[in-house]
Amino acid sequence: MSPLTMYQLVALLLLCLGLFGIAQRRSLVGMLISVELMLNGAGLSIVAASQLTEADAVLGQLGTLLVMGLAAAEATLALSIIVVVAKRFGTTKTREVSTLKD
Amino acid sequence: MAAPHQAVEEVGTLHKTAGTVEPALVQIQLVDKILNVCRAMSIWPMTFGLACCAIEMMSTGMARFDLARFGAEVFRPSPRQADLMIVAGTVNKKMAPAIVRLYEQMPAPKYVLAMGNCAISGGPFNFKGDYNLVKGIDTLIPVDVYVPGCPPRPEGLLEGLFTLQQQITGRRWWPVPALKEEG
Amino acid sequence: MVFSWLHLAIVLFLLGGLLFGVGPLLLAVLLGPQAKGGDLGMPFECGMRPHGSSWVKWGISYYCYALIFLAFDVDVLYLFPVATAYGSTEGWLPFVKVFIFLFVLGISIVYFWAKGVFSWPRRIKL
Amino acid sequence: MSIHPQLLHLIIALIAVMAWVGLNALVLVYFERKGAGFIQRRPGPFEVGPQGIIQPLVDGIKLMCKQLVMPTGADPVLFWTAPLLSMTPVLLLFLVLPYGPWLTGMQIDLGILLILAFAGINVLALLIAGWSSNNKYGLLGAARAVAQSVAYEIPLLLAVLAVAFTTGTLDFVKITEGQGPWPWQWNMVYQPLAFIIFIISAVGECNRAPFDLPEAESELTAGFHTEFSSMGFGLFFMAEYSYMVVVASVASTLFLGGYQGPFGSDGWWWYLPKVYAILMFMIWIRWTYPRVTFVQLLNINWKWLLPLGTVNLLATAFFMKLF
Amino acid sequence: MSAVKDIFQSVKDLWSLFVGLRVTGKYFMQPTLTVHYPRETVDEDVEQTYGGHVELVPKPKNPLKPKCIGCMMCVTNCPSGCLTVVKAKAPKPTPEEEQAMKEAEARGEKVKKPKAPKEPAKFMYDYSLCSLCGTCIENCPVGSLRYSNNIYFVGTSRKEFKLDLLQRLQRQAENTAKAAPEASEPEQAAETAKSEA
Amino acid sequence: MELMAKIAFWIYALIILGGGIVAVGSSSLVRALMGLISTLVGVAGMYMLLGTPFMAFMQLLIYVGAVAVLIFFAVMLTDAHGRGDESEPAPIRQHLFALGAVMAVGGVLSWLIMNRPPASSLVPAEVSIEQLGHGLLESYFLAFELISVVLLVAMSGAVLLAWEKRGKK
Amino acid sequence: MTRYPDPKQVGGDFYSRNFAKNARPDTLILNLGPQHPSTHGVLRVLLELDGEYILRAEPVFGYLHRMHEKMGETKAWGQFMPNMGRVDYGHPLSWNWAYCGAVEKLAGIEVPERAEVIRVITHEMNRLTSHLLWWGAYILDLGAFTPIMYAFDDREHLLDLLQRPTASRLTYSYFRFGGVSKDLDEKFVEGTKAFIARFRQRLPMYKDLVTDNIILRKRVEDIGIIDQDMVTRYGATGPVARGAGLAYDLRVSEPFGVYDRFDFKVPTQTTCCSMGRYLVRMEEMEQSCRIIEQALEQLPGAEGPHLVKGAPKPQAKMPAGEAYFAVEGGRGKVGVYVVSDGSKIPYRVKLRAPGFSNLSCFAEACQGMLLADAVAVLGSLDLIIPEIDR
Ligand code: SF4
Ligand code: SF4
Ligand code: SF4
Repeated sequence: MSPLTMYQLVALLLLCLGLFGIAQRRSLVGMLISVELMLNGAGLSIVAASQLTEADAVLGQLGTLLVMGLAAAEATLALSIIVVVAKRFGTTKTREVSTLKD
Repeated sequence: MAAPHQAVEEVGTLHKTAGTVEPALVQIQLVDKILNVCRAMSIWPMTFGLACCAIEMMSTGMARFDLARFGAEVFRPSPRQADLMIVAGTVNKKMAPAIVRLYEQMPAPKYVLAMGNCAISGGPFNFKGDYNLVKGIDTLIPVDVYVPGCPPRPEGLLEGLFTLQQQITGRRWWPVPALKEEG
Repeated sequence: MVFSWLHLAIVLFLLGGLLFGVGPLLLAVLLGPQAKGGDLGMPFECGMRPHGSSWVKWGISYYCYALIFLAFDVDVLYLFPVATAYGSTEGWLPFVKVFIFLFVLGISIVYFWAKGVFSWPRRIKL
Repeated sequence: MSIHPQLLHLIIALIAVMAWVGLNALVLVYFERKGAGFIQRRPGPFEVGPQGIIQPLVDGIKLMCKQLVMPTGADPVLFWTAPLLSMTPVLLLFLVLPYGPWLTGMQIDLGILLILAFAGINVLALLIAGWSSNNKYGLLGAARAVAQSVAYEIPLLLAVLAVAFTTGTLDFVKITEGQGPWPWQWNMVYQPLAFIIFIISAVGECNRAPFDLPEAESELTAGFHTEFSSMGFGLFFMAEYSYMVVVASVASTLFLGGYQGPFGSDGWWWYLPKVYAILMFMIWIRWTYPRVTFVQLLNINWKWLLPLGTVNLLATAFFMKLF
Repeated sequence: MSAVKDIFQSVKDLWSLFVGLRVTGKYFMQPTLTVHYPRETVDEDVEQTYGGHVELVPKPKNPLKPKCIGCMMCVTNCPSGCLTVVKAKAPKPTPEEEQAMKEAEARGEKVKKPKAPKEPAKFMYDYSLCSLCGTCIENCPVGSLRYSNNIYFVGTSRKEFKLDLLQRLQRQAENTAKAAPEASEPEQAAETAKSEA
Repeated sequence: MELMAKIAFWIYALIILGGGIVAVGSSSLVRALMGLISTLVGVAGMYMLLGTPFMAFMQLLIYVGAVAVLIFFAVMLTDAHGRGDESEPAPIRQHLFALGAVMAVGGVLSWLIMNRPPASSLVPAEVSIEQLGHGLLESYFLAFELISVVLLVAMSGAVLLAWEKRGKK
Repeated sequence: MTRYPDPKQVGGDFYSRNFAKNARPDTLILNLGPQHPSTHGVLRVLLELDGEYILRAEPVFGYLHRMHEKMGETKAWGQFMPNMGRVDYGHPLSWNWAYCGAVEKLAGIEVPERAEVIRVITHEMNRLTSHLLWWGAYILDLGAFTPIMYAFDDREHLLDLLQRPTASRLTYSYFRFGGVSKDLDEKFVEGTKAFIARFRQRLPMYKDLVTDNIILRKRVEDIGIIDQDMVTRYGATGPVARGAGLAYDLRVSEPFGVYDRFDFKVPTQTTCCSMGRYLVRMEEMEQSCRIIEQALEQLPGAEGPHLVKGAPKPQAKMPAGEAYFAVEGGRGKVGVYVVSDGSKIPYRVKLRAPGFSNLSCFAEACQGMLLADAVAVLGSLDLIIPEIDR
């Protein structure tokens, strides 16, 4: 196995864990954590690809950097949504939230 | 009504402390001696004043008497970081459980200094017909040193500290002032 | 795969730091006498028995506003690579780009300020 | 088997840093207590050792032989992780600080980022400490600590960026060398505003008075470390003092010309006085001012430091192009 | 206008911070105020005016005996009941004396029973109850009580604070005698005791 | 050094795996967060191995220093005891379903990765931070500006959402 | 692994459970005290917190109840005197005076001229110590450690002086029915004069270091509003009332002793906030200095007795009847009401403590406030707990 493959496999692992988490978690925060896992996988995969192939390394790194920024933005928004939801419904269980109407 | 699982703290009943101190896992005599000196030289009291005597305790920490000279100025508000509990003032039955609890919450090694006549025996409030007084804090928690007075002079508290150091290490570290010897 | 000296240094120093922390903790376990019994384990709350666990849901949202500005923080981080390159650029164009970036930042400050997000109330009405 | 010279260098650096961190905590505690004493017109530690010089050491040993207590109901794993997490990155921060022309653990071109990245972990440590101890005061203290660190990080970054813009590098050694030995060649002269912002936010980041809200005694008893006894508390304490040294060192590197001395007399003998001058200043203000409230703290940050920092950075970029 | 005012105010406010630093900086330079207690003590003046626990005043002629006449005024007036005085009993007559007394009685003469001496047999004092109010001192008709200078008193057990003042007086007298062996005259000894106390 | 890199890789991979499992599996949300953090640190280590210390530091700065803290607050705000709403066990069916789906996706993708290895070099490219800066200022400056705008928008959205609440109180 | 704490340990106690009955579900019930650095002794305040904001506060006291009034009914008239020095250890002489005044009124005892002036001097000096203690402790609450050291430096000078006649440093039992227990000596007079001169020079330093400090001003201004309405509703007195613009000072409005002879101002502030109370106290210290200076000048020659002839013995009987006497203490109106049935033991002694009324304002004043500000408000009320608990 070439190093690149190994990195890609790790990235895939992260992706799968994230996916599994999203499917299985039942609270918004838990889902947020899973999403972060997946984003990390994506970042790792991009950087590995750009570093270890002929692709533009600068582009790869910057792309991942932007992904990180987006993750931060997403986390910020998600946090406030979670807060609002929690205040409103008193729970962050997704199932309950989806059935509860204010 | 409190739910059955909630232990109600009964007001007015006094409990002796259930806390005990067990020796350390590793004990080496020489090391212990050194550690004891360190403990004695760095006694951090808990910020804990009860009544008038607490003001004199504050005075002791101030520029004129400066408890800091002996490394004891680090008044810690949390019992977890304190070595010495200075019971400075009157203890009544409502306060006693809190004092016992605070004592128990202190990690070992821990020492207690009863400052003022109130803490020693109830002092001026020990009269016929009192209904709310703990007659001496040593009925509840083990006391190492007593400093009598109402309130004691700051020097008295310093002497109390020296005596405590003497108890921990087995010797007095500082000179004895003339008036003290006269006793 | 490379294992740079920097990497090695970081790992080494982190391990050193860990040792630096673990050592005294272990010593404390070994050398400290053990107080037992009574309310030793009760969380400290000024000598009183705490009412309820501290892990109840409570309005910590006050701090949330400060935290939201993490995004701000992240934003500023992007300027670090720019900072190293800025000096070696030619012409005014880079300045304009940095200016736009900071301008957006500035706008958000102004916006939030105007919105009153920065004025924390001294007391709330009940 | 011979040891690679670079590895040897690293190991020596590690040992030196360990010694320095340990020694420094002692020295700084001593200075702090003595300084506080003299400001308050009393001698401070005096009897333990000549002039009380071994008082901090004695305190340290005492902390080390005190019982470790964990409240029942606390999260045991997190409770013990927290102090370790606070202490672990500390040594690393000293890796890149240039204490002298050859007294640098390692010269890397990302020095500033390294310090920022690993210093940020402390925030997490405080948060975990406060949360895991199942203590309301601890929780409040942790929340305060984090909100405060986050808020003050932004102006701090802006101030650092202003210097990074002018010097065009994130390497401490290069930044040092970009300045001259004489005070008028220091960055402080070119970036006075950034310097002031940096110092203020550094005090805030270190949770030092007057910004010591997370451990405000008169409000939160002991804040996030309320439940930590013995060395658990000791580690936080040591970490706090080490972070103080780190920010003071960074400040003197970025703004005060680092180790440079006139007539080629570069070396730590120029560096340490600068670091300690900043530290003494921090001690001085601690024992002078009352504590701010949380509201004031944030107001200072958002309404003063942040806009000023942004404007300063813009102006820096502008003037760089102008000249 | 108000903006200018605001700025002016802000500058003034910031200036106050420097003023504060100047104050503490100035005091940093000044010498310390501390009395290094075990090595030196506060002014004699201060030390002597402070009232330590209560003690007995010796008779000017005989430093071993207190002035006390056992009138119990102090005991009844003490608010905390920390004084216990036992009056001296009349000395038990020796068998011969008793014999003589009996004979005298038999003779119908007026018996001269030995009178109880006006002095305390026991003078106990529980310092740990005392509030140092001075009531006993003021109400003693012969001025036999005073505040001691034993102001640095500590103990490791509660019992240490139950003082036997008579014993203490004797100890003091002995100490004084030891301190001034040449002063064999009782008056002189008493005087030195007084001045030292 | 090559060997060290290998060892390091596997250690980091293990950290990532372990952390990830805790992150998705732990019933305590705070524990899950700790898992996430160790994963993040592991990924940072991987970045180091890829010769991009800059990315590693950014990873720590942004994820550990910012995002993780945010999530911690979210946990504290919603489920302060950290047990989340995961306390009651999920129905087995859901577990299996999720597992199956993930296995399918993972299987396909890993087959792809294993069998279609792109041409890769052994030595990662060397990029200095200055190059990145130039990249941000020149070729990709739009992204640079955009991220600023995005973050601003996210932040104002967040503040607006939460702000109403405080106003109401 | 149990991560839910043992309910036995976190069940709170009687007070907190009662308090929590009206709490919102998402709030935190926090005990501030009894062992807390900023409650000055053993006050316990139950707080309902929403984040850092206080929704409700309820002081719980009794942790230092020392049965003073009960004791008054078991001890002879004179024997109760020492306890007056312990009700309020900040300003014990005001309680000394109030009790003596009440008994003197009851028994119709005349106080000699010299004793009256001595009372004023020592009373005012004691007020200075009280205010200095408050000042230092208050600034300590606000997080500055140094000012209390400076304040205690001055305070030690005062204590050294006061110790000369009273033989005590804190819990004075100095006044007697019909005078004072010991005369002032020359050294005391000289020392006091020197002290006043010194203190006048120190006051500007206090102002520079603390009063003018922007951080402090921003912290205490506009918080803890206690206005005239509240003052009258709760019966607050002393600096709390004067800080609300109410120029109510017993030394002027119902002069006791010989206070009517002296020329001094009653400082008031109209801001009603903590800063107002702070400034009132700072100003009061200056006024106290003025009073002491005047009194020292008027001090009748040493020939005058300091205790009236035939002053009652501690065990003396008092005529049946009742009397009330109030003086202006450091914290406000200190009143003692005594009832006698003609025996040597009082029938009833009732103490009116100013701190109690002042503290009552706290719960209302701190609603919706930050925790840190609540500490600042609590400090600005200048509470001495034994006086409240009695
Ligand atoms: S011993 Fe005296 S001074 Fe101390 S608390 Fe008791 S009454 Fe007050
Ligand atoms: S000083 Fe007061 S309390 Fe002490 S023994 Fe004398 S009368 Fe009793
Ligand atoms: S000491 Fe004085 S009052 Fe007491 S019994 Fe003796 S003579 Fe009487």
